Amino acid sequence: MTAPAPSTPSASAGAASPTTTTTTVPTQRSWGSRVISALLTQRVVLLAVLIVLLVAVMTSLDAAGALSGAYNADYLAAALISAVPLALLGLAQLIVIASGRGGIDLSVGAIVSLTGIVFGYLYGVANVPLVVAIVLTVLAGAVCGAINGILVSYIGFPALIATLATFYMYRSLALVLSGQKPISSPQIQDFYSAASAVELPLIGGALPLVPLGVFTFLLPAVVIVWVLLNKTTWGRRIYAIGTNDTAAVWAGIATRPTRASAYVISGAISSIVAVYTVAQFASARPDAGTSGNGMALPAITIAVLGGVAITGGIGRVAGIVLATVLVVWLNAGILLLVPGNEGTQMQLFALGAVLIFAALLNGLTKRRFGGI
Amino acid sequence: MTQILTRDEPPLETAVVRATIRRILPPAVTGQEWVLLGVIAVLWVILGITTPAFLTPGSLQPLLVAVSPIALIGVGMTFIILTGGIDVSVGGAIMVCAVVTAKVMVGADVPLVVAVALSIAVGAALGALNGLLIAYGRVHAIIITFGTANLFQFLGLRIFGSSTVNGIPQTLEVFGRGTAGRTFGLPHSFAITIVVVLIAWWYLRYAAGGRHLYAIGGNENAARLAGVRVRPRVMGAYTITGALVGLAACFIIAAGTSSLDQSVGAGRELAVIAAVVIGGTSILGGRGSVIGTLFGAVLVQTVLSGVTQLGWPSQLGFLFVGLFIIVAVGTDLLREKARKKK
Amino acid sequence: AGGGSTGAPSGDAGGGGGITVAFVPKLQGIPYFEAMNTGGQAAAKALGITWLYQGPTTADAAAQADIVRSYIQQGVDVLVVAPNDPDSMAPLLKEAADKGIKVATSDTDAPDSVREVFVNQATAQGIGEGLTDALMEPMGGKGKYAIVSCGETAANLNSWIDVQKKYTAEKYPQAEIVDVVYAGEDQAAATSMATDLMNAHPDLTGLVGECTSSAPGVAQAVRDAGKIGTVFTVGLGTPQSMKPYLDDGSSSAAILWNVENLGFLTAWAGQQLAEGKPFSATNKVSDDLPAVEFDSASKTLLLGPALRITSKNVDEFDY
Amino acid sequence: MDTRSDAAAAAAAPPRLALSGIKKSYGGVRAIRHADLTVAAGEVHALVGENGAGKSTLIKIIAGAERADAGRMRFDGEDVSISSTSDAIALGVQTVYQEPQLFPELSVAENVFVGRELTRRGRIDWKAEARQMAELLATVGLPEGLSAVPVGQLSIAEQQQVSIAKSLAAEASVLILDEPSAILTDSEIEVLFSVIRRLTSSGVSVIYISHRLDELFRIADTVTVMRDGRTVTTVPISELSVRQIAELMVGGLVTEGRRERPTGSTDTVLALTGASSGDRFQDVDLSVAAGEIVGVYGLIGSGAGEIAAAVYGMNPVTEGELWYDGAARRFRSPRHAKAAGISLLPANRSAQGSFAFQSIAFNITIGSLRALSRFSGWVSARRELAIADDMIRRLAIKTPSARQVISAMSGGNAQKVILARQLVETPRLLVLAEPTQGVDVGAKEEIHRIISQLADGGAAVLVTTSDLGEVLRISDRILVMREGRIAAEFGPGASQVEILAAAAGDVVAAASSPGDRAPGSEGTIS
Ligand SMILES: Nc1ncnc2c1ncn2[C@@H]1O[C@H](COP(=O)(O)OP(=O)(O)OP(=O)(O)O)[C@@H](O)[C@H]1O
Ligand SMILES: Nc1ncnc2c1ncn2[C@@H]1O[C@H](COP(=O)(O)OP(=O)(O)OP(=O)(O)O)[C@@H](O)[C@H]1O
Ligand SMILES: [Mg+2]
Ligand SMILES: [Mg+2]
Repeated sequence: MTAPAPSTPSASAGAASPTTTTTTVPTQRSWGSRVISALLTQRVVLLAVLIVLLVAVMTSLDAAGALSGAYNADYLAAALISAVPLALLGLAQLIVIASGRGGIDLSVGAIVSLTGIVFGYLYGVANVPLVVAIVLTVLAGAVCGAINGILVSYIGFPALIATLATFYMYRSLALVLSGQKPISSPQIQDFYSAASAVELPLIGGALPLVPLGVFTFLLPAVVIVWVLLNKTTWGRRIYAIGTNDTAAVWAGIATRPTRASAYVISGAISSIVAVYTVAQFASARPDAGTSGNGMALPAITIAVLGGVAITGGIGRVAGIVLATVLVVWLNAGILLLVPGNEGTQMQLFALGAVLIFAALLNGLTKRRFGGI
Repeated sequence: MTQILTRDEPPLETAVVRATIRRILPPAVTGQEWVLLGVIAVLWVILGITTPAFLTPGSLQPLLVAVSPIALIGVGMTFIILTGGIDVSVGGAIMVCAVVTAKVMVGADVPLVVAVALSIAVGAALGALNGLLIAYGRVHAIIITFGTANLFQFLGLRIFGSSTVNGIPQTLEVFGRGTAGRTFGLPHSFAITIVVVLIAWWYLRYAAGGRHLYAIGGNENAARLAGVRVRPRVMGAYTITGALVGLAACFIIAAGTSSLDQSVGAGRELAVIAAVVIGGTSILGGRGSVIGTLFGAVLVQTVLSGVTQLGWPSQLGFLFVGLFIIVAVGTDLLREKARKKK
Repeated sequence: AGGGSTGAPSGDAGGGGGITVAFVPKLQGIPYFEAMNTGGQAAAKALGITWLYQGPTTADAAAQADIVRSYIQQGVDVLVVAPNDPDSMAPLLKEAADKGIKVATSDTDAPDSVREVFVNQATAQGIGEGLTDALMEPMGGKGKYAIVSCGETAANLNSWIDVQKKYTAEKYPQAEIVDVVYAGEDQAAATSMATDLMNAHPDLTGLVGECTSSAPGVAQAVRDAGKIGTVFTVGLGTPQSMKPYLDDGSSSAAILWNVENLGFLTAWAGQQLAEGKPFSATNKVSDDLPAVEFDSASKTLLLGPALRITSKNVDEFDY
Repeated sequence: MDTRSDAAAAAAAPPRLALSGIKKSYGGVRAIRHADLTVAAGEVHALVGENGAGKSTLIKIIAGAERADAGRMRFDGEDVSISSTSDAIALGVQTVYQEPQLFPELSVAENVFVGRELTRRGRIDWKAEARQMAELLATVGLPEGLSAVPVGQLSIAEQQQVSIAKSLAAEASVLILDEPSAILTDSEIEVLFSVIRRLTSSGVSVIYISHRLDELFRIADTVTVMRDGRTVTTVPISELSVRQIAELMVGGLVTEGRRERPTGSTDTVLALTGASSGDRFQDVDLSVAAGEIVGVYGLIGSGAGEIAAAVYGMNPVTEGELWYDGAARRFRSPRHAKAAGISLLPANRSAQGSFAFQSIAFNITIGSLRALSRFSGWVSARRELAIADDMIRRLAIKTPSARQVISAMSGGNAQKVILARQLVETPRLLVLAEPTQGVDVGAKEEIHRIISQLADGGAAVLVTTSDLGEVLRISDRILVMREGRIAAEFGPGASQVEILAAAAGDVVAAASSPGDRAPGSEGTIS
C-alpha cells in the first residue's frame, strides 16, 4: 500500500517553502553557531563545558599557588566518593520527575534512613546472610516507594504532598524502630572492611585511586538506569506518560502502574543508597538520609541542574552524572580555595548560583532555540 | 466606543439577583475548613480528657505562639501556591531576617519598631528577588527557590559570622512571651497572625487582586489574555511572603531564647508547606484558602504538642503529621472525585 | 596514584610556623566549637604552630568527610576531628594516617579508629553525674524531672543520658526521670517541648537541657511559665548564652568545661604528635593547664573535671 | 454644522482599525510575512485562510497577546502600539480565542469578570456582577443559574459561550472571534449571529474567523483571505462565492468529490446493538464490515465522538452490546481494545495525540512498543527507525529525519505522524475521530487517500466527524447523530441537504430513517 505522495496544490504553492527553509537552517549554520546553540540548549553539553572550565580554572589557580592543596587527579578521584549517594538519588529523582504529573520524591532521604535500619538489623543483628539481607532491604525500599506510587498514581495525590507526608512518616519510623541508636555491630564493621578490601585489579598504581563505591554501586546503577530508560519499553512508557499523560492513555499505555513503578524504583534505589551508606560509614544510622538538610533536596537539585524538566518527560542519565561530578568537584575545589568556615559557606553560594544560572540560561534560550 | 450592554437601567434588586450574588460569592468557609475545624476540636477534646493540663492557658498559649510564625508565613505561601508556585527558600530567608534583626537589636540597640520594620523590609527584599527571578526568568518556582534557598543560607551564615548572637533584649517579648506578650490571655503574635489571616481572607475573597491569584493559578495564559498583569501579581505574592517571613522571624526570635544561632529557620519551609496543604490549598494552584492554612498549622502543632504531653516518644509526632497530611489531602481528593462524578 | 600522597608535611598549608594542625569540628558557627577555635588559635600563637579550622554548615557526617578529605589533600601534619559519626570517620582517619598524617580526635572520640590520642573534655561519667548533682541540689534530691535532648542519634548526648539514668536511680532513689524528648538543634522546639513537659507533668520540678541549644531553651520555658523557683533547670550550655537565665534563676547551673582550654589542649596535643613526643602521665601544657592527665591504656588526654557554671562565675567566660 | 457636512465627515472618517506591513516570526517560523488589514466601524470582517495561514497570529497581535516584529497599527486614525493584552483591552479590543481561555476552578461569573472586576471602594461589587451576569447569560443563550457553577464543570461548547459572554461584558470597539462556531450547534450559532448583528448596528467592528465558509455569507460584510502568512485580498463578500474563496485560500483549484472505491465485504468487524454509554449516547445501532468506511456525522456534542471513545474502551458501554469479530466484548481500556486489533486516531491532536518534545520515531512507535523488541520489554533502535522510516515514506510525512521532534512540525504533518502510530500494527478496525480537524486542504486530501487505501487493504474503518464535506467524500455509509442518538442513515449518494437536515433534527426531510437500513448491516452478527 505504499504510494508516492501526490503533489497537492496547497503543498506546492506556499506551505512547502517555509518548511524547507526552516528545516534546512541547522545544516547550513556554521560550526561555531551550532556549538553555541548546543551549549545553550543542551544541558549535557553545558555541564561538560562547565566541568572542563572548573578543572582548568582550579588547575591554573593551583599552579599560581592560590590553593592550599593540589587540585590533582588523586584528589578529584577521592572526592568522587560523595558523588555516589548523590548521583544515585539524582537518578531516582530523574525517574520520578520524568514520569510527569508534577513527579518528585521528597521521601528518598527518609527511605535511606529507614531501610538502612532495616539492613542494619537484618545483617548486623539478626545475622541474615548478606545477599539475603540486601535483597530484603531493597524489597523494603521498593515497598516504601510503592506506598508513594499508590498514593500518587492510583489515589491521585500530588507527588510533592504524598512524599512530604511519607518523608515525615518514614523518618519518624526509622527513629522509633531503631530506638534512635545507630546499629554498629561487629558484622556491620566487618561489612565495611569487606567492602573496602575488595580491590579492583583495574585501579593499580598508574591510575588515580577512584573510590571503590564508584565501581560497585554508582557505575552499575548508572548503566542499569540508562538501559532501563533508553533501551526498554518501560523507559519509553515513562517518558510517554511524563510528556503527555492523556495521549499515553489514548496510545494504550497503562499509565497508572507505569507511574507507580517509577516510585517503586526510586524507593529501591534509595535502599541501595542505604546499604552503601552503611558500608561507607560502618554503621546504620537512623538519620543517615535525613540529618542536616537531608538527602532529598540535594538530589532534586542535582536532577534539576542535570537538565531534568520539572514538568516531566525530559531528562537524561548523562545529565545527572555530569551535574553530580560538577557539584562534587566544585565543592572539593572550594575547600582548597577558601580556608576556614567561609569555605563551606561558599559551597552553598556556589551551588545556588550554578543552579540559578543554569536554569535561567535555559529559560532564556528555550524560546529562542527551542531547546530542552 | 460603545457599551455592549445597556447598563443605565435602574438596578433591579430582585430576590433572584440576591440569590445569585450569594451563590457567585466564593464560599466564606470551605468544606475542608469545616473538616479541619472538626478534627482540631475532636483532638482538643481528646487531649483535654487524657491530659488534664492540655486545655489550660499555660498549655494553649505556647501552642498558639508556636503556631503563629508557621501560619503567618503560611498566608504568604498560600498566595504563592494559589498562583501555582512554591517557595522552598523560606527557611533560609528566616535565617537572614532573624540574624539581621537580632544583630541590630543587640549591636545598634535600635527601638523595637525599627528592628521589626527592618526585618520585614529585608524579608520583602528577599521575596522580591525570588519573585523577580520567577516572574521574569521563565523558570519554575521550585527550581529558583531551591537555588535561592542556598544563597539565603550562605548570606545568613555570613552575617552570623560563625558565632551566635547573644543577649537579645527582652523587648521582643511583646510578641507573645510571658505576661507582657498577652492581652486577655491571647498571645500578641497569634493575635497579629489572626489579623493578617483575616486581611488576607478578605483580600482573596473581595479584592480583584486576590481573585487574580486564583485566576493565575487556574490558567496563567488565560489570565494574561484577560488583561491580568500576571508578572507583577506573581512578584507581589513572593514579596508579600518575604515580608511575612520578616515578621515571622521576629516571632521566632521572640519565641526562642536570648541567644540566636544559625539553626534558626532550618526545615521551616516543609512545615509551612505541610500546613498549607493540610489546609486544603491545591498544590497545583487555583484553589485554596488562608483560613485552611491557619487550621493546618494549628493541627500540626496540636499533634506535636499532644504527642509530647501524652508522654509518647516525641519522634512519633511526625508519623502522625504525615498521616494527617494523607488523610486531610486524601479526603479532599475523594470529595473532589465525588463532585466530578456528579 | 600520583603526587598528592607524599606524606611529607607541606609548609604552605596556612601561614605560620612549621607544624600545621587542622581541626574539623562537628558544626561551624556554634559558640562551643568557635570557642575551641579561639583556644586553638591562642595555642598556635603561644606554641608557634599553624592552626587550621573548618567546619561543615550542618552537623552532617558526609559534609565533614569532604573537609577531612581536603585537609588530607593539603597535607597537614596533624588532623584532629570531632566526628559527627565516629564509625564513619574511622576509615578516613586511616586514610590520613596511611599518608603520614598524625590523627587525633577531640571532643568526641572515634574509639575504633587509628587515632593516636583522644582529647577528652570530661568523662561521660563526669558530665552525667555533674548534670544530675547540679539539678538534685536545688530539687533537694527528690522529685520528677525530664530531659530535653537534641539530635536523637547524638552518641555523646545519649551516653550522658545513660549515665544520668543510672546515677539518678542509684544515688537519688526518690528522684525519677519521667521523659526524654528530642528537639533537634532548634531552640524554639526545645522551649515548646519543655513547656509541653511541664503541662503533661504538673508535678515536674526539674528539667535538663542536654545540649547547648536546649539548655537555654528549657530555662526560657520555665521563665515563660513563671515557674522560676518551682521548676529547676540545668543544662549543658555555653556561658554567655546561659547568663541571662543564670542571673534570673531560671537556670540553676550550666555544666561545661573551659572550652577555650580544650581548644588549646587540642592544639598542644597536635604539636606533640607532630614532633613525635610521647605524652607523660601528667603533662604541663600551659599555666592554665598545669597538670593534664594522660591515660595510656585508652590513649586519652583528659582536660579535667566538668565545670559548674553559675551566676557567680559566668562572667569569667566571654563565649 | 449642517447634516451634509456631517455625512461627509463620516465618509471620510478613518477606519476603526488599520494594520499595515505586519510581520511576525517565531524563531525560524515566519508566521506572518506581510499582512494588511483594514476594518471599518460597524462591519463584520471575515478572516479566512488555510490552517497555519497566520489568522490566529494576526489577531493575537491585535489583541496584544503577541507583539509584531514590524508594521504599523492605527486605531481610528491614531497610531497605537499594543504591547500587552491590557493595552488592547484599554483600546476596546475584546477577543474570543480559538481555545477557550478560562479558569476551571472559578465560577462562570468570575471568569467573565476576571481582569476587569467591578469594584466599589476596593472590593469586588458582587451585586453589580450578578446583575450583569443575568443579562449576559440571557444574551448568549445560557441559563441564568450557571453564574455560580465552576467553569471546569461545563461542556466545551458551554465554555465557548462563556468566552463569548466574557467578551461582551466589557465596552468594546472591536470584537474578535477566532473560530467561535467550530464547536457550537446551529441554534447556538444563531444566537451568536444575532448578538453580532446587534453589536455592529451600534457601531462595534467584528473580526470573524471561521473555516465554515458558507456561514460567512450570512454574517460577514467583507472578507480578507490569508495565505502562507500574507493577506492576499480584501473584498466585499457579496462579490465572491464559496468556491472562489476556497480557491483564493489555497491559491489554486479545489478538487472535491468522492473517491470511487469498491464496496466492502459483508464480514462484519464491529457492531453496536442498542448500545448506550451513560448520557453520552443512547441506543445506537451500527456496524462496520471489513473493507468498509462508515462515517458518523454529527455536530460537536452530538455524541459522534463519544461512540469512537466507547468503542476504544475509553468510556464504558453501559447498556446494549458491543460486538467485535462476532463476540460481545467490553473493552475496559484502550489497552484492551488495542490488544484486540482496534486502533484509534484521537480527535484532539495536541492533548490526546502528540508527545510534544519527543521525536517522530518515538511518536510513531509509542503505541506498539511490542513491535520494537525481539525480546519482550526491549527497545531495538534499529527496528524503531525502520518502522518510523517506513511510515514516513508510506504517509509521505515531510521531515528531514525521524529523529526530529514532533512539536516542530506543521499541523498536517503532525496529524500524519499520529495517524502513522495507528497503522504500525495493521489494525483490523481503525477508528478515526475528526481525522482532519485543524488540517489544511492539501494534507486533508492525503489523509483521505490514506484512509481509502487502508479500507482497500481490508481494514474496517469508522470515521466520526463534524465535517460534512469529509463524511460525504470518504464514507461508504453515513450515520447521522443528533443528541446522542442515530437520527438517520444514508448510502454514499446522499446529498448535503439531507444530511444537514437530519443532523439539525428535520426528520421529515431525511431520506431514510434508521428503521429501513440497508440489508446486511445487521444480520451477520451471530
Ligand atoms: N509550534 C511550532 N514550533 C516550531 N515550528 C513550527 C511550529 N508550528 C509550525 N512550525 C513550522 O512552521 C512551518 C509552517 O507550518 P504550517 O503549519 O504553516 O505548515 P504547512 O505548510 O501548512 O504544512 P501542512 O500542510 O503539513 O499543514 C513548518 O516548517 C513547521 O515545521
Ligand atoms: N507560538 C508559536 N511558535 C511557533 N510557531 C507558531 C506559534 N504560533 C503559531 N506558529 C506558526 O505560525 C503559523 C501561523 O499559525 P496561526 O495559528 O496563526 O494559523 P491559523 O491561520 O490561525 O491556523 P488555524 O486555522 O489552524 O487556526 C503556523 O505555521 C504555526 O505553526
Ligand atoms: Mg498546515
Ligand atoms: Mg487559528
